Amino acid sequence: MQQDLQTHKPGAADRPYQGVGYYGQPALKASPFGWKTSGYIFLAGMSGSAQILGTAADLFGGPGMEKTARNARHVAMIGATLGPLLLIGDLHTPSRWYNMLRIFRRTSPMSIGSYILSGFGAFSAVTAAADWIGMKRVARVTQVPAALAGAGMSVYTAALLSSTSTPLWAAAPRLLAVRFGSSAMACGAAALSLGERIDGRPGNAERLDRVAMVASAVDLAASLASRREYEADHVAAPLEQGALGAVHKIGAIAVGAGIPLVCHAINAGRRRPSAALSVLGSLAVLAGGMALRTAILRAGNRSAERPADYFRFARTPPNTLNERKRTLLPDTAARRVLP
Amino acid sequence: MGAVKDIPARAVPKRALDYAEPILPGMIPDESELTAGVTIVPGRSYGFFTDTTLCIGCKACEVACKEWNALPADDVGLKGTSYDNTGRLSANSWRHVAFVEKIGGDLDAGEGRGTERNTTTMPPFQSNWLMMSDVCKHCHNAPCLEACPTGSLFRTEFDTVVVQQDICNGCGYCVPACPFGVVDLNVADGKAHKCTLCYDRLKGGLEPACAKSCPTDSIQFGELPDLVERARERVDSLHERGATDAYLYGAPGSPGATGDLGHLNAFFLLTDRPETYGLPSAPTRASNRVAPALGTGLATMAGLTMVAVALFAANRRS
Amino acid sequence: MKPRQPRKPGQSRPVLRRTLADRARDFLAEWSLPRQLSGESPFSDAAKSRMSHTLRPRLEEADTVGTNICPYCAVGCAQLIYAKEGRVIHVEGDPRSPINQGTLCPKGAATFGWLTSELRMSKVLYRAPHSDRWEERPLDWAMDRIAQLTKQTRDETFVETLPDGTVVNHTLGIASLGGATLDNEENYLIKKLFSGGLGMVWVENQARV
Amino acid sequence: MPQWDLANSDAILVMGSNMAENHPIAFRFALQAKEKGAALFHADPRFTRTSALVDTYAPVRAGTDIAFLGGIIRHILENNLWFRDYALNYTNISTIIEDDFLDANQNDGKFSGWSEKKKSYEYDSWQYKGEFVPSSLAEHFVNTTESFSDCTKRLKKGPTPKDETLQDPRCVYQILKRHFSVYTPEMVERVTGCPKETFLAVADGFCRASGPERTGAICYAVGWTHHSTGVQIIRAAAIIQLLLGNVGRPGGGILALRGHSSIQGSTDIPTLYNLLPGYLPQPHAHKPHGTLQDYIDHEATPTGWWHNFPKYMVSLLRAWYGEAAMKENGWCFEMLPKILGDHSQLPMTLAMQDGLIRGMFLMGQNPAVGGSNSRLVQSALGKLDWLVVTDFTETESASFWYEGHAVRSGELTPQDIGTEIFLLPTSLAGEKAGTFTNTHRLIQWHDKVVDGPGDSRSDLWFIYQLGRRLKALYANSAAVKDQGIRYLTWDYPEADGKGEPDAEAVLKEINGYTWSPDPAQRQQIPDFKELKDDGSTACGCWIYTGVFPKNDFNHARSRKADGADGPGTHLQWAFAWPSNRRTLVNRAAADPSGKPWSERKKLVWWDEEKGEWAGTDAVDFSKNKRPDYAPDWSTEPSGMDALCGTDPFIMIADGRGALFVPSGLKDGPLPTHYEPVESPVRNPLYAQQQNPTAKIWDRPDNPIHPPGDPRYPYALTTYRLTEHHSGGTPTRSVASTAELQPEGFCEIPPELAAELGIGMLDWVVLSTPRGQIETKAMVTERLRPFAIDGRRIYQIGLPWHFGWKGFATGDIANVLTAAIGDPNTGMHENKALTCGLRPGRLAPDEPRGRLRDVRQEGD
Repeated sequence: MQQDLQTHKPGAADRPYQGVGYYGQPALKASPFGWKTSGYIFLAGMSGSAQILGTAADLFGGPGMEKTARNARHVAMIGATLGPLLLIGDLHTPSRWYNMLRIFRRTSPMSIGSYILSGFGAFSAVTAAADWIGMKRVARVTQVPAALAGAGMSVYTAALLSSTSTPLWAAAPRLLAVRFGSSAMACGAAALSLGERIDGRPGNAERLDRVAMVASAVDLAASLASRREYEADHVAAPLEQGALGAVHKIGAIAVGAGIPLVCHAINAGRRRPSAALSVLGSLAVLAGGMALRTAILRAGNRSAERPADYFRFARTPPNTLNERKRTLLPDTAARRVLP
Repeated sequence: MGAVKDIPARAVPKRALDYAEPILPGMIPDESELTAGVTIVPGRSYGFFTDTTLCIGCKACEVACKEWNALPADDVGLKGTSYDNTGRLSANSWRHVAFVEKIGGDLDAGEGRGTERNTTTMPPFQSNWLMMSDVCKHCHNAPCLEACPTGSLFRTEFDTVVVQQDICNGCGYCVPACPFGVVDLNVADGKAHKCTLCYDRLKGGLEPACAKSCPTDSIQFGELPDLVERARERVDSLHERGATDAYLYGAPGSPGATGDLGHLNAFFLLTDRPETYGLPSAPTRASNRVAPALGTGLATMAGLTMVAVALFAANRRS
Repeated sequence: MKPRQPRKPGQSRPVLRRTLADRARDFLAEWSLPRQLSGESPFSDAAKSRMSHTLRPRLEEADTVGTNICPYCAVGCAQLIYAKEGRVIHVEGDPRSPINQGTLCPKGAATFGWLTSELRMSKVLYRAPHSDRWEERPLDWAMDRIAQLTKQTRDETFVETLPDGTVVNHTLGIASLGGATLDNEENYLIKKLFSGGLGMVWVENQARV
Repeated sequence: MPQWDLANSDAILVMGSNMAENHPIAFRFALQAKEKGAALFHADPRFTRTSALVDTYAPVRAGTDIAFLGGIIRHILENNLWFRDYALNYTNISTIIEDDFLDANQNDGKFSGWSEKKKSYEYDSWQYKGEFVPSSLAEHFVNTTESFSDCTKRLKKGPTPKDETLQDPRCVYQILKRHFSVYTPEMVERVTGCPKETFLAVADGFCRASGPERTGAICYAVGWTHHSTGVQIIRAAAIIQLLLGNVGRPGGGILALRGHSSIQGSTDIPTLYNLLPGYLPQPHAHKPHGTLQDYIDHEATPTGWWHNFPKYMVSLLRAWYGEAAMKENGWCFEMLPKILGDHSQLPMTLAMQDGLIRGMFLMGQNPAVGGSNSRLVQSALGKLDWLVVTDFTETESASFWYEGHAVRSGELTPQDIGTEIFLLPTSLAGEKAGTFTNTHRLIQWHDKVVDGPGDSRSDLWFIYQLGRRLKALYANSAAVKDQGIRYLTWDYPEADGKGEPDAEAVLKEINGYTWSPDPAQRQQIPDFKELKDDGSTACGCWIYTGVFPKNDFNHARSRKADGADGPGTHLQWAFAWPSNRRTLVNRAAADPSGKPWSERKKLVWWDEEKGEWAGTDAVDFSKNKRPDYAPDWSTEPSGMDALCGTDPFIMIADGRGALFVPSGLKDGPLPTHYEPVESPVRNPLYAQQQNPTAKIWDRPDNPIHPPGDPRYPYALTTYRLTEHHSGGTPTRSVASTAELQPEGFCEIPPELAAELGIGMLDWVVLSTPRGQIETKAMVTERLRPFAIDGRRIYQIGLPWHFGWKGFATGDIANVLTAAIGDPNTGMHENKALTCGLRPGRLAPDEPRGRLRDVRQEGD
């Protein structure tokens, strides 16, 4: 490779890119993903994190949180059942959904995700069923792998988006994962918190609100950091401008992270926390979580259609990242034919 | 067909005389030996070297491809982009000839460009009207293949990348994975489509349809190591003859073969910035981002779980 | 305009109308995971499908391969016409030709599409004087009618001598146009019949266009 | 020259051709030459895909090619760049011309012999001093003050008058120098708009690649022929190549790139009004062609190959009329119809419009799209009593009666059109057997592989079956006028159950056989040297003799190309007429002494041991004629005996390349720049604006406007695209080609677009006196404004493939063009005219032309 680089004649390739592409024709194709996918990413995150919280509550929360754990298992089942339906509905040849399990490719987050989803679904189902028929011990065992899968459910979708050539998704893989993860945790906590309010267990709700508060704080931090990275990589525009910009800035950041942070912080500071603020915070988290997924997905599709963004992105060397990670992956080619 | 370097040998090979009958009982075995000077053997690496300095923009490649693969017409209409009425590669167009008019000078010259037509004193070799036949790059580390969860996209015994139509379930993940915008979903049949480098023809010892038809051998099919050597010699000779803009795109160590993609089995000789042809200078391998994303994500989840555990445990004590 | 290419033999994409049982059986039969676990690469061998194992180029199905000369310009590129059971299945450049050595231009490369174009006619169409429609007619009827019209017009317009006595033996009443896209044999018989036989002088083709 | 021979050229000038687009496979050889170091030049009104691949592109205003080429000729003569040994020995450069010859320069653009009354030239003053040279073209007879056949016999008395020192002011060399002296680089720029430096780069680059060691080639197509001066443009190229010694040598020559699969074949075996097979002239009512003897006296030339004329003529008559042809009845010569004048396509259209022609056969041609003045063509078709169209799909010419412009604009209804129309489906490639003759005279057989769909039949079937029916209808006629059809030999074996005649049987007749009433006794003739004028041989086309040399050997079907180490003449790949010679005049590839000019450029040479000409090609010369042979004039030698061993041009009476043409051309012995008939400017060279002999049919339904008409300020040139085939009928019917150029458009330079406020893909209306069309604008820098004589002249390009049928549609470009013709060929002038241009569209019912006038004219 090195010696190649020496013999290679740069020719016109070294001329700086000044914004002229090929008649403004997109150099990439946008993903065919739409509301089903963003809806799934949201559900997967909420359910996965709920399963984690439920397990944590069951193992460490003591008797006071047993009901919380059961609620969590119900929330997990939403993702375990609705999720696959959304995904299959998103296939263009749904009758072949089962080919998702034909092979395993560690280079493909969608392949990885298929197995995570299967595991999550299976263990969540067993756990919930065991819980209903009163086999508490079984549930206590099976909830652990379910929770581990839940962690995957919360974040693999970020890897799925960033492991594409869509500039906006590819620009900040790590930060996107942090945002999806923290937002997922916040959503799980918010959903359970609402449940606790309805069941009249304000104490548990407040604890869950604290979890949500911390998660939102992480989310907020990550979103601000990623914004800087997007700017640096010339891919920020779709996420800043127009309706999508509003959905992202107001929906995802202000509502999704800001409001809950404020509400729960206020509550945390009061001796008698306000149920209204708690509910408001929780609803904001859920709404924001949905807004975040929608904004990221749609803005990504739009950024793929903006050739100038991509050409600039593909000239700035984020390749340092890729070069360093080379060691992680072997050649996927059957054989190496050239030095 | 034959390499640019051995034009005299471009004459009809002796073996053609074994088939001097006007009517043949069947196809000529290993026809690629006659048309490309290549014997196609499973287990070896094959690809395209597309030399734009020989392209006359006739689009025979587009037609030959559609006729062989029975692809329907696509997005029909006058586009006003020079003589390009195809626009881009798609599920139904696996070859696309790009046309860029530079008669008025460099497209980036800005104000005042085009007022003076420098068409008469032309830099040697196709230069003032760029034509380039684009195609799937059949990357060495192909992001579409790595992204495909079903194994429909796979690497053939000829080291090419193909979508297996009996497996594809139309998840569409290969579409955003491709760093060149090649793979495309056909909503009509719900499958992903792209150039197969004529997988069926290779199995029968036939040169891919586009390369076989190419009148000027701008599209050259062959074994990868030979093609790369041939291409490097071509660049050298062009530079000697004053075409110092010429460079390879997608050959090892060149633009296009970046970001851990490895080389591209379908690579090009260009005379202007990659972007002018709609190609990225430094595309990257998408799967390199799986580990960072997944790792960071799980770490985040671990951290937040600790927080939750702490809070719940605290509750228990009180 | 919505041109869709007619489906070509061996080209129709597989239609999967199978019961769940079939699907399950096939899936397990071709399941890649076991092969992958046994060490085959999930990116190549393990992923290879049944179709990929059985795939062959359709030219191998040809029972006759005839030599053709490209019907478009006058460069004279040679083509190979692949036929199976009396139907053309493909047309490609003839690698033996010193002119095109297997290559073809976009027009020549579309010869198969031309032969199979859905705009091609297969019946004789007849339009009666002042009529506003085409009618299908039998070939024989048309040939007889054309022969009678030709004779009638010739007989009505034939000139044996000019007023000054010059023998001309011609008719100015019938014209023929075309020939540059036809075979030499066809041109020969056209000239022989129309000029040598009927005395037509208005005989022209694209050579002057 | 064979197309593959281009790879041996050291310089290639493509002009009047967009080779890369319209003959891509031929252009591959040009690129091979370039890879070997050859210089490529392209001179054209438009920057095309060809221009993009060459080393130097020279922009020239449409219709000014002679000025450009004349400039090159002057450049050669002024700088002594010509190949002296070649030109002195093989051309008529030293020949002395009659004293009373007046050059166009001395005569305001007309040559001596102009008759204002007859609007034509007398040729006497153009002759060699004291001689009268018959034309080397098909019609040898030319009007002269004395008896033509008597004065041409003088050629047998002695060599033509020459001055080898070239000092005589009347010798061709001096005449050339004087004639082309005005074509200075400055004048070239003034007329063509091509920058002087660019012109000089082309001229010098091309000329310096010639000589004993090197050769250059010139490639042209209809960009040269579609002019009122088409023939003279090609003459100018011939002068260049003769001066540079680029004729008959490897990598040298002039390559005519023709546009249809057998357009060469349909000229050799002509479906043309003025020719019989093998370039024998059709008898003419106003020429001394009363009897076969008169005809032969006036058409056979005393010296050169055409002396064999009678053998070919009698063999043709024998082939056509069989046993009925006898010496007594002049071999049925009188049954051949005599022509009255110009019966080519343009006057044919007018004769239809005027009701003279009542029935018509259209076989594989689509004049509604391809014919000049399409509105007139459509109207004329509607004047016919009956029309037979054979094609694979419904063409514009078959559907004019309900989709034509006049019908769509409401001027006519189908009920108004009385034409009885038959549309017969035809077989296509692979569905019939036969031969095509390609652009370099290569006769290639194609096989029948499958049957055509349904009632599709070959045109061979159609004409054969029609002939059988007509012979039956006339079988019992006793009338003299019906003898032709009754005597006509028409018994061809049938190849299948459907009545398809055996194409090989027809090809055998074309090749020729020894005559016998009993077909079983006939023997194929291997070479036209064996044809006789006593009726013992029958031959349908003498130049094709050898294509089927044995009863069981079809040479056109042979498929053995030379391998990489072979000579590269591919003598066993199909058959090239005449006698499988791949390069004509190849005697000139050797020097006067018979040795190759150079090792690098050897092709044929004199083999002293064997006492014959040897080489890698079949020699186009008398096989055993020694290079030092000189005729013994005391015996008044005739035919080939009158040509020296150093006279390579055997079809010409004096065996020499004609730099100066004494007879055969109606518009002058030398090329002269005239403006196109419809031009935006005055002729900067002479008072004579346009070709004085040009054929112009100026009438209400074919109006022509004078030069500089303010209504039509822009130069217009029509052209083809690589994605479509001429009329577009086949390519517009196939999705994979139609989508590549899906709509009609016109190319406009940005400067003009800006002036008129026209944007990319805007609708525009183009207009000429004949009509107007709407199309989309393609604004492109590839078209440039020209500075002509200080004025800025804009030029518009318009592809003419489109019509209303098929997948790719657009208005018919030929609505704009006119019936204007070259005086020698009658070829229309569609590459250079003028038009008006405005943004916008035509109203749906707005006429595309002036049908009113057409009606008045017709009714």
